[in-house]
Amino acid sequence: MLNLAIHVGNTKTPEAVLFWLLAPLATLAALGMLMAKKAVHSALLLAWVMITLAIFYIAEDALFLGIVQVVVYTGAVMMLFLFILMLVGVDSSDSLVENIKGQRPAAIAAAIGVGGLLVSLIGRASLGRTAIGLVEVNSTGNVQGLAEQLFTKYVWAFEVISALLITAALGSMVLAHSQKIKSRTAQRDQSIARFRSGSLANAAGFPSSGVFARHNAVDVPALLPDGSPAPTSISGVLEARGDMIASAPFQMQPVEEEEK
Amino acid sequence: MDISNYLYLSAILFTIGAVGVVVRRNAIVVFMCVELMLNAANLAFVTFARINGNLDGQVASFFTMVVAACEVVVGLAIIVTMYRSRRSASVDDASLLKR
Amino acid sequence: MTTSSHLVYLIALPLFSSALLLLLGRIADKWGHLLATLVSASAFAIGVFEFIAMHNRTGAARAVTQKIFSWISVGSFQVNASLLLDQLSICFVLLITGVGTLIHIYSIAYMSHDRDRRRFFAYLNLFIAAMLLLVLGDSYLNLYVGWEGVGLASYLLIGFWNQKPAYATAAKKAFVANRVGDVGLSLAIMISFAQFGSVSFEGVKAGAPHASKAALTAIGLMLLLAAAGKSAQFPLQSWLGDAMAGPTPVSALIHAATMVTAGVYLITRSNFIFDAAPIARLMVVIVGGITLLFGALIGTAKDDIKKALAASTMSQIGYMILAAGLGPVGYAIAIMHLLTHGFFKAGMFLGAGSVMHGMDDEVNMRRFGGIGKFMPITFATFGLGYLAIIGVPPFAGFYSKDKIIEIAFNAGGSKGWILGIATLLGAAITAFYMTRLVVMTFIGSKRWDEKAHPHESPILMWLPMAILAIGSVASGFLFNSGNSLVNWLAPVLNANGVEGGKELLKPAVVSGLALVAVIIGVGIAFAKYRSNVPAEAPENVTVFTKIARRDLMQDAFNEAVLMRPGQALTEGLVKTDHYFIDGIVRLVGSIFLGSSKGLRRIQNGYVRSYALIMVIGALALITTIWVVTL
Amino acid sequence: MSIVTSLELLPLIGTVLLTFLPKGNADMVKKFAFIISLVVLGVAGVMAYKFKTNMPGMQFVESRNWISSFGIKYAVGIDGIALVLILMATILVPVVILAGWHESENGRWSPKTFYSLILILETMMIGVFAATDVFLFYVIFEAMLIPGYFLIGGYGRGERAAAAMKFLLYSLLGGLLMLAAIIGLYVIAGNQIGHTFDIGALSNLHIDSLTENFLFLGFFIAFAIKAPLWPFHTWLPTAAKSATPGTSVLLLGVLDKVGTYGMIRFCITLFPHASKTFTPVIMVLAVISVLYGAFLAIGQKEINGLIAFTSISHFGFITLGIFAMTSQGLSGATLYMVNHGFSTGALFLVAGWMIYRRKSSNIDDFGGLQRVTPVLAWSFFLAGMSALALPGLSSFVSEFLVLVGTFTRYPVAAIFGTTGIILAALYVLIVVQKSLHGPTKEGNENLPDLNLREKVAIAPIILLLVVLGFFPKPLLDAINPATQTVMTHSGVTDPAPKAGK
Repeated sequence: MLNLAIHVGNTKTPEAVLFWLLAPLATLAALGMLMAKKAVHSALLLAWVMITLAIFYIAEDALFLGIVQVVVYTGAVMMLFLFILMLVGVDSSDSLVENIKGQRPAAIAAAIGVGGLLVSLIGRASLGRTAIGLVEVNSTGNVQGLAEQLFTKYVWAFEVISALLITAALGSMVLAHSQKIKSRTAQRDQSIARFRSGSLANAAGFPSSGVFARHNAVDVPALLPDGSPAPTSISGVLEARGDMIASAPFQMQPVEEEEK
Repeated sequence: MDISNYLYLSAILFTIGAVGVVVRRNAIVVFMCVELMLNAANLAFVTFARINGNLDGQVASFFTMVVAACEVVVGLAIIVTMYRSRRSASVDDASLLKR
Repeated sequence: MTTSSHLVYLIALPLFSSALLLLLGRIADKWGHLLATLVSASAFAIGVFEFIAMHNRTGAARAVTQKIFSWISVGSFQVNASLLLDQLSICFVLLITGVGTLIHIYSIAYMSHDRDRRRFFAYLNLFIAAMLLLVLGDSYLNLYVGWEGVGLASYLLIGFWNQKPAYATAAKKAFVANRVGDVGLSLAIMISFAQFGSVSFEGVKAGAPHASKAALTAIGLMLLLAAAGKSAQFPLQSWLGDAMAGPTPVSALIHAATMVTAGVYLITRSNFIFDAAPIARLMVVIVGGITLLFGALIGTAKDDIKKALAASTMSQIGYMILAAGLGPVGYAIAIMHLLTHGFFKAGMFLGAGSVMHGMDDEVNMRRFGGIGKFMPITFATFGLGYLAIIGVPPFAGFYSKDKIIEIAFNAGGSKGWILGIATLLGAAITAFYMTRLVVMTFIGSKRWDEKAHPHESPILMWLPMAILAIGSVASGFLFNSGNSLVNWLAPVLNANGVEGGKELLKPAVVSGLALVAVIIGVGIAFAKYRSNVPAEAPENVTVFTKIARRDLMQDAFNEAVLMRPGQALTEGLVKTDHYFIDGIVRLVGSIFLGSSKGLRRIQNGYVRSYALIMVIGALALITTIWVVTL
Repeated sequence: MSIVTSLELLPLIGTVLLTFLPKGNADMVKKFAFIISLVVLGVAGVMAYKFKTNMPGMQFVESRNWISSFGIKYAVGIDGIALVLILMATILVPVVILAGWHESENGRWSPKTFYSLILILETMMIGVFAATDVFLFYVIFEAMLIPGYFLIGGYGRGERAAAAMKFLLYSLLGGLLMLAAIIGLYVIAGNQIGHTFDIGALSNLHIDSLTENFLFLGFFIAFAIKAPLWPFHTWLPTAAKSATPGTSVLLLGVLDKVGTYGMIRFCITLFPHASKTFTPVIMVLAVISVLYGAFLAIGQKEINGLIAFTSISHFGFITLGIFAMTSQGLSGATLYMVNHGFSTGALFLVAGWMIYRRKSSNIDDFGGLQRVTPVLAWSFFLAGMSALALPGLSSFVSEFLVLVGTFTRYPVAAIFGTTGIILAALYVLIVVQKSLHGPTKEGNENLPDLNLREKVAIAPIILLLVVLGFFPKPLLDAINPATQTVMTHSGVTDPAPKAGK
């Protein structure tokens, strides 16, 4: 028994390798998530962190949680995030310029304080303690052990949580639902709106990308009769993503110059 | 390897998450940071379970995941509604409280 | 003591009439003056009736009391609304109601063109009621009510034409000066109560022999302060000249015959205090002496006929106060002079009113001259009053004033000489300024505008003057014959068996000296003012004349020493209140406001800020744990 | 149910009924409120009639458990002091309603709210004087601030919100100190006789002198702010300048009396030793109040401010009388409270009419009103005369009793206080001269005189001023046994005359 404890308490070498390999990566990914300009990048980095954590769970004899982490978190929840990002628009990127005075330094200072103190506390609390390990508890299987706990000791909490889930599902449906109060704007309505707007410049409709140029890709803006590019001709999403290609190289050169 | 390394990692991730909540303005990213903090807590729970040699920590972690899922569902729905009404997902734009 | 049940009507009738006239308003305009006069006359009739009844009784039974109701009763402080009519008060009752009625009659004609005649008569009745209460009250507190009542009536009457700011100011000044005196009376009452446990005359009289000298002196001095305020004695005399702003009958009744002599009444009534407090008595004498010269000197420089008469009043009351201050020998003499003065001064004021009536309300004597021919009756009655006041035998003033000079000399030692000479000097100056007044007004060259048409006043006006003139002629003789007044008053004034003191000079010598002084005064005035009186007051006069014209600088003194510092104090306190006391309060408020303004910045509406504060809170919590678990 | 309770309930019932009246009909609301207040006055009259003046102690006593776990009771009962103050309050309310018929019309809320507040205030005014349970007293003491606050802040003029806030915060500060003292008292009572808030029981505690001093100060400062005594007075002029005349009358006439009433009922009764300890300080403060208030009244430019400062002067007199601890002083002070209510009430109401007509409260804007509006001028003059304590008017009796009572024990204080009567003459006569006398100033020519309603409103007050000046006996008969009880309890007797007979 004692031997077993000692055996488990000294972490096996493979686990140490795993940890020292993945933990810095997870930390870096988390930091990257913090600093990434685009939300999509943040989401992907978060997914990476979560997967890392799932691996750690498995390494820590929490097989069930590791699987759930991958399936529920990385799978479902992160998908939901990406889904919403698409809904909200990829172009809703964040400027990282701080506009609340003193917020960032204060935040960093506070965070360093919190982190430092937490680390210090953990260090103090776990000093000289050895882990008991889950070998004994998991002897009938991790999933079975968890299930026993959930349906006996924590059954009440489990039921309440289920109620919470249903409520949350209903709540999100209510929140996300929007009643249509007017009919969709059809082509006709848009046309009328264009004519009624102040200028008639766009009365004939916006130009589509690349039509008058030598290139017809969607990421190249159309050229107006005077030769200047028309940014309105390409999708706002492409513009926001920075995927717009300058149209100048595709501009037709004057004939005389070509002859020369 | 000392098992409390997991706890240190958990503390660091938690702190990074907290900074993100305070610093980032995109509501979705803020949410992700919250998720990061929850995950950091989960890691700590799982580690505690291992240290104490019982499954209570894992159960707590399980519940946290469920609650986090609920929270994400509702929170994202709120973000969508917010975005619908003001065409922005920045939390700074929702600052009507100061008036 | 006899009890009576109808003394109260003396006061109730005029009080009721006054209230009625004021409440009914314009409805009573037609008959208000008649009712008021009738009421005053009825009060006089009651007075006469009471006098005869009293005269028929003897000894202690002469005093009549009536308890009306219990007024204030708290612990040992028991004051009844009760009246006391004794030999002293009956003199005043007759004077007040008698002269009062005459002046009511006079006013019917004098005020006939005033739109507010009814209101005037209401005030007059109010005055009569208050003055009767003053002399009939059986305790100092009852007296106080009358005392303030006459002050109120005086205020209302001086300010009768209060649409003129100067008149309103004069009324206010009179009231405030009287209030200073009232402080004295209040304190005297308080000391009495603390000493004797009673504020009635009887109680104080019974307790006086057991009290300490210091207490009695304090009471005496406070009573003197009260008397000085009411009777326009130094240093509170400055209001009387300005009080001439009131209609002339008011000046005659209130500011010559009755109210201003209330101080003399107070001192003689409190004889049991003063008899036992020699220092207080000395102060009374000093105040009287100063005022009699003070008033006389002011009188020599005034061109306003009413103000000259007012100065004279001040001076004559100075005589009375001086006499009263001389103790048991003087009380009755003071009262005698008070009564004779009531006749001749009221008569002269009415005469002055008559002159003004005939001269379109002109009061400047330099614009008169030779009026005697046009207003023979006025001249005659005024002349009789004049002879009385300067003390020509056998007119009334002679008997009373001569007696005062006599007892002044008899005061003994250097005191006697100083007082005697002061009174003699006063008599000479009186003769001077009164002669000046009569000469400038009735004799000499005419200096009035062509527009003025001096004419004799109607009978309603000259009849009262004539009656008063009879009084000025005969009253002195009546009072003096067989010492009738002195004997009559003796039981009240505790003067039984008082020896006249050591005689410094023989009475005949004193009379002679007084006559010489009078003749000198008359002679100088006659020579100086018989002719060549400029119609405008000359400016190139000696500094003494200038000072005398300005009431011997009393107003200037009051202004510089009391008014200006008082105003500065008031302003300073207003500023202190605003900037310091309220400033502290506001400072406390602004501290809270300022700090909450600072704290409010935290609530900037940004969720992220709130989140940061949460993080900081967590930091604080963790720090605590960290420290605790160390 | 005791008649006191029914008296308290009546205005409340009136308020409830008031809410059922149609909202648009302001006239009906006013009439109804007026009738209710008259009914209350009638019941108060019945109570006064049934009151036995020769019986010491509380009458019409009623006691019910309220919060039994703390020993808090709904306990009421009145003695002579409470009786006269309740009578004054119930007389003033209908007068105020009638006099300020249009006061509610320019407010932030409806007239209905205004009259509800007035009636609620009346309930509390009765309750605060009748309470014999310290906690009940405290609750009403604080609750009274609420209608007061809304009446000033909702219906006043000028910077009404700021004035109301100052009034509320200042009073709350005092209330806080008093609450602390009450809790202290409760704890001490718990140690000695069991938990109770009954005044009678609390007044027999044995408290060590240091604690007693602190508890006394807690109560006294609260009352000194309420009364108000210098230097805690600055909220009063602000409030009086902003409040409507009717509110000012209730504020100065009744609410502030709770302060001086409390000094008798609580400070002296509960802490006789501490009262004696602090008497010299309080005497000085009172004398300063008398003179300071008078000087500031002279220096005021606004008619309301002037009246407010005269009241500070008068409150100085009342405090002087209370802490002189003589039967004259105490009875005089109590009588003064009543008389001051009527006298200041009359002044505020008449001044309010003047301001309403002239649309200005600046004294210099008035002039020559005697000619233009004789009845108004006379009313103002008489009210002013009662403010300067002219003999023959009611305030004289009380002022003189206070001074006499003070003099027998503290002659110096009395002498200083007496000089206040000169200043009183000045502050009244200056404003009388400026506003009533002199030539009619521009803007005053066409001011209307009092109408019938106003005459009816002011007449009873002036009548009372005169009648009580000559017949204060009924009131004094009611007051004397109560003040005797206070004195006996404190173990003091009147100083004997120095010169024995």
